[in-house]
Amino acid sequence: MDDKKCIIMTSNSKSGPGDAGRTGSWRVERPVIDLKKCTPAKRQKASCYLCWLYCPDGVISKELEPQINLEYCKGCGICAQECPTSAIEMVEETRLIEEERKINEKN
Amino acid sequence: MNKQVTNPVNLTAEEFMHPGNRACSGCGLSTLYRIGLKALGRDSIFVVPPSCLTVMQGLYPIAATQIPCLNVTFASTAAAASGVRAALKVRKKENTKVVAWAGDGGTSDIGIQSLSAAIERGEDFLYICYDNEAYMNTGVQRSGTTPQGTITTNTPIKGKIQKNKDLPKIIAAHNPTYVATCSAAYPLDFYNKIIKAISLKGMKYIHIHTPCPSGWGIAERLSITVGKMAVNAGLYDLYEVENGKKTLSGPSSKLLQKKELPRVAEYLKIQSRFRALSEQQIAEIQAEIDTKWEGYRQEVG
Amino acid sequence: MSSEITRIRWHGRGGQGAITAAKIVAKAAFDSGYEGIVMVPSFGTERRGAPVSTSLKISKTKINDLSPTENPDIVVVLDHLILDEVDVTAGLKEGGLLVLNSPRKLEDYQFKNIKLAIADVTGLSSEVGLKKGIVNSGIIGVLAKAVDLVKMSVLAKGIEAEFVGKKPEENAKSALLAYERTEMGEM
Amino acid sequence: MKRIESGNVAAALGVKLAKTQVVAAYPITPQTPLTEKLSELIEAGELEAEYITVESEHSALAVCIGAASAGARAFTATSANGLLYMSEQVHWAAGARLPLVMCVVNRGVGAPWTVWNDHQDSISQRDAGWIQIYVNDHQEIIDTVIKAFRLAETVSIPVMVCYDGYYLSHTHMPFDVPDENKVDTFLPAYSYKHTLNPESPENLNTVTMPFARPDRDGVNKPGYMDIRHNLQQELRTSIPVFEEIDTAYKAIFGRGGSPILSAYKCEGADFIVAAMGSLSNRIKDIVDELNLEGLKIGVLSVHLYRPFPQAQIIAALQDAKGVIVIEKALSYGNQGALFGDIKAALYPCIKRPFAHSYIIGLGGREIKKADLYDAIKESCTTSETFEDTSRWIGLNR
Repeated sequence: MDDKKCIIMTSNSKSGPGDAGRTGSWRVERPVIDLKKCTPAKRQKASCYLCWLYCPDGVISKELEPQINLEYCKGCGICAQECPTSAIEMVEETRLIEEERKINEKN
Repeated sequence: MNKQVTNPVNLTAEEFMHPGNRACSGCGLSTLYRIGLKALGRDSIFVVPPSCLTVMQGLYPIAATQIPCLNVTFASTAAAASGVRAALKVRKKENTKVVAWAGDGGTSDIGIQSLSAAIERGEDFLYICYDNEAYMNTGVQRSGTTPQGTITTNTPIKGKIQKNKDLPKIIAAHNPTYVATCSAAYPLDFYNKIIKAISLKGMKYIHIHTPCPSGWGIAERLSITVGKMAVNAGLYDLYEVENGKKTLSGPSSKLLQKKELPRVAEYLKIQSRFRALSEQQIAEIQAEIDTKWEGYRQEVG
Repeated sequence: MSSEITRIRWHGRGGQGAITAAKIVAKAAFDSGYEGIVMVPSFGTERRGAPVSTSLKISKTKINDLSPTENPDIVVVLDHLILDEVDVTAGLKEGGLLVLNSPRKLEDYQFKNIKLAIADVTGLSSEVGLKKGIVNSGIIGVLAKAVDLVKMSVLAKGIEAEFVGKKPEENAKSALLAYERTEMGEM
Repeated sequence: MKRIESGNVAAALGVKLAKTQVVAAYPITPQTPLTEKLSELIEAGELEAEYITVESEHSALAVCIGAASAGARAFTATSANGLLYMSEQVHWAAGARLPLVMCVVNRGVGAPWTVWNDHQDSISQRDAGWIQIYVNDHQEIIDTVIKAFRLAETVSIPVMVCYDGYYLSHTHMPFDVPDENKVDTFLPAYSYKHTLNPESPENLNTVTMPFARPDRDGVNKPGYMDIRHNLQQELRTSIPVFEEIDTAYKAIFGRGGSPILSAYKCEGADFIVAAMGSLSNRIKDIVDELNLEGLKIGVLSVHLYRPFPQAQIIAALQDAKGVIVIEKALSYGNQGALFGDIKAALYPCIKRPFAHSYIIGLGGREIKKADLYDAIKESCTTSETFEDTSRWIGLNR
C-alpha cells in the first residue's frame, strides 16, 4: 500500500540515557561515601540501600559497596540527607575537581 | 500474613528509567516515577499530558523511559487512556497495563472532566496523579490543589486565598475500584499500592503528595524529609478506599497510636512558599489537623 | 425534471408518526421502481406534541433538490385539529389533493380548487384493535385510495415490515380499512 | 443491496463495513443518529467494536487518538460546536499522523445557536492538516467512508468526511450498500507505523526542538518544522493516492471515478458554478434550465477540499470565461473560503476566468431556487472580472 512511499514523520522517541546530557555537570556538591560507615559495606551484606531507593535519578548502585555514577548524579544530596548512618557527605564540587586536577598533574 | 514485605533489599535492581534525564535536582516525582516503573514493569503503556513528566521522559528523539508512552493534550488524559484500553481489548492484549500519569493541574483542573467520565464508565486502567500542589512545569502557578496561603507566581504576595480541592475525596465519591493516597517520601508504600491496584479490575486512582524543591522553596536534599514531615504531622494522610471504605494505611496508620503528632508549623516553616502564613493561620491549620485526627481515633475506638 | 416529481407534504404532531408514514410510502415507492425518492423530515428541534411536517418527493429519476417542498401536489394531515393551527394548504397546487384524518364529513369542509380525501382514521384504528392515537398506518390507506402512486398491496406489506413487533397485522388492516372507507370529493 | 435510509444511517453502515474497532460517541445534532445507529449495530452484534460513550467531543477524539495509537481502527463523528470543542485534538491527530476517520455532519456554529446546515464548522478546521472530503448524496457518503479508511491508513493522515446536516443526514434516499466480502478485499487490516508496543517502546508526540537533534545512536532526527513539512508534503501526495484508491474502488463496486472534483456539463462550458456538498447537486437543476435558455454552463463539485487540488482546479476552470463560487462558509473578515482558494489556484494561469462569489444558506437559511437562478444568471451576463468580496444571497428573509 505504501507505493507512494510516505515517510510518515512523527515525534517518536526511542529509549536511551542522557536525554539532558551528562547531568553530572549540574552538581554543585558531590556525594562522597564513607564505606566505613555505610551499612552494607561495613557488614558486607545486602542491607539498607535507602540511598539507592530515594535517589531520584537512579545513579546509586545496589552493591555491597554502593557506587555513585558521577556522570549523571545531579548532586541533590537526598542520599546524604536520608542515610541513616550519615555515611555520605556532600563535598563542594569545585574543590574536588581542583584536587583531582592536581593529582592528574602529578601523575 | 506470610506475604514478603517489599524493602530496598528485595526490590528489583532493574531500572526502567534512564539517568541523565531532565528532572530537576532533588525532584520528588523522579523518585516516584523510578520506583513506580519497577512496580508496573515493562508490559505497560503510559498516557501522559503536559507536565513535568513530559519533560522528564525526554525530548525527541530520546526517551528517558523504557515504557511506551503516548503524550496527549492537557485535558484528555483519561479519555486517551480509555482509547488505548479499548484498542488493547480488541487486539486481545488485555494483560498490558494502561497507566495515565498526570500532575495536579492536569488532574484536578483541566483533566477532571475526562477523568470523572472515565471512572463513571468503569474503565480499566490506573490513573496516577502526582500532586506537587501547583503548576510546576510552567513555573509554579496556583492549581486547584494548591493549599490556602501558598505563595505561587500568580499568588505572589498574599498567597492563595482559597482552600485546596480534596481531589482523592472527589475521586472516591465516584466509587472507583480503588483509591489510594501516597507520598513521594514513602516510595515503598507507593510501590505496594501500585502492586495492589494493578491486581484489580476497573478504575484505580493513586494520588501522591510530591515535594518539589523549586516550587516549594526547600533545599534539594530535603524533598524526602519534607514529604515525611507532612505525613507525620498528620497534614497529608495516606489511606486507601475500597468499596466506599476509607482506611489509613502505611505510615499514617502508625500515627493512630501516637498521642500527639509533630506540630505542622515545623513543616510549614521549612518551606518558603508558606512565608505569607500568619501565626493565626498556622494555628488554624493545626486545629483542623487536630480535629481530623481526633475523628480518626474515635473511629478506630 | 421537476414536472415528473410528485411532492407530498405531511403534517402531524411530534410523536404521531408522520415521518414513519412518509418513510413507509417512500420505501414502497422505491420497491415499486421509482429511483428518485427523497424524504425530508422537518429540520430542527422536534418536540412531542408540536406540529411537524415532512416532505416526500417521488420521481422515476434521481432528485437533486433536497429542500423541503414548498409547492406540494399532495398534503397529508394526520390530525384534523392541526387545520386550526397550521395553514396546511399553503402552496398546495391548484387542483391538488388534501388527504385528511377527520371524524367530520366532506361537506363540513370548504376548500377551494382542491380534491379532498377524508376518513376517520382515529375511529377505525381503534376498531381494528390499535391503541388510541395510532393513525400513521391508517392515513396511508386514505392516500393510496386518493392517488395512484403505489399499490395498496405494496403499502400494506411495507406497513407490516415497519411495525414488526408492534401489531403489524392490525396496522396493515387499519390502512386497508381506511382505504375502503375513504370519501373523495372535489371543491 | 439497495436500501432507503437517512444519510446518517448510510454513514453508520459504511463504518460498519469498514470493520471499525473503536467508536467514540458524544451526541450533537444533527450527527447524533449516526452514532446511535452504531450503538445499535454494536449491541446487536453486527459490528464487533468497543463503543465508548464519552463526556465531550474533546474526549471523543482523545479516545480515537488513544485507540489508533494503540493499534485499532477508530471512528467518531461530530457537528458544529462539537468539532470546534475538539479542535485542539483535530490538530493533534494530524500532527501525530493518526489514520482516523471522522464524519462531520455540517452545521452552522454558534453564537447565536443554530442547529441547521452550513459549512462553517469543517471549513474553520481546514488548516488543521486533515484530509477533508465533501460528499453530495447518500451513495457518496457510504462509499466515501469506506474509501476514507483506506486513504487515511495509506498516507497516515486523518480524514474528515463532511456531509450536510439535515439535507443529507436526516433525508431518506435510496443507496446501494456494498457487499461485505468485497469491502474486506478492498480495505486491508488497520496499521499504524508507531503503534504503542511494550516490546519496542516508543515515546510518542514528545516535546520536539526547533532544530534537528541526534538520537541515541548519533543519527540526526528532524525538528518540529521538518515534521510539519513532511505532513504538508504527504498531504500533497494523498491527492494521487486518493485517485488510485477511487480507481480500485470503482473496479470492485462500479461506482466512483471523480473523487477530487466532479464536473457536470463543464465540457466546453463558458461558465462554471463551483460548490460543495448537496448544494452542488441542486445547482445541476438550475444549470439544466440555463442550458435550455442557451447559456453554456456547468457545475464543478469540489469533493476534496484539503489538500486543495490546485492542478485539477486549474484544468477544470482555466478555459472558462467565468467561475461562480456559491458556498455556505467564509473566512470572516475576508471572503468565501472556497472562493479565495479557487482564485489563488487560478493565479498562475495566463488567461484567467472571472470569479464571482456568493454566500448562501448560512444557519439553514432557505436556499430558494429563484435566488440561485438569478445569481448565476446575473454573473453570466455581467461578466465582471475578479471580485474580492462575496455577495450574500437571501438576506433578510
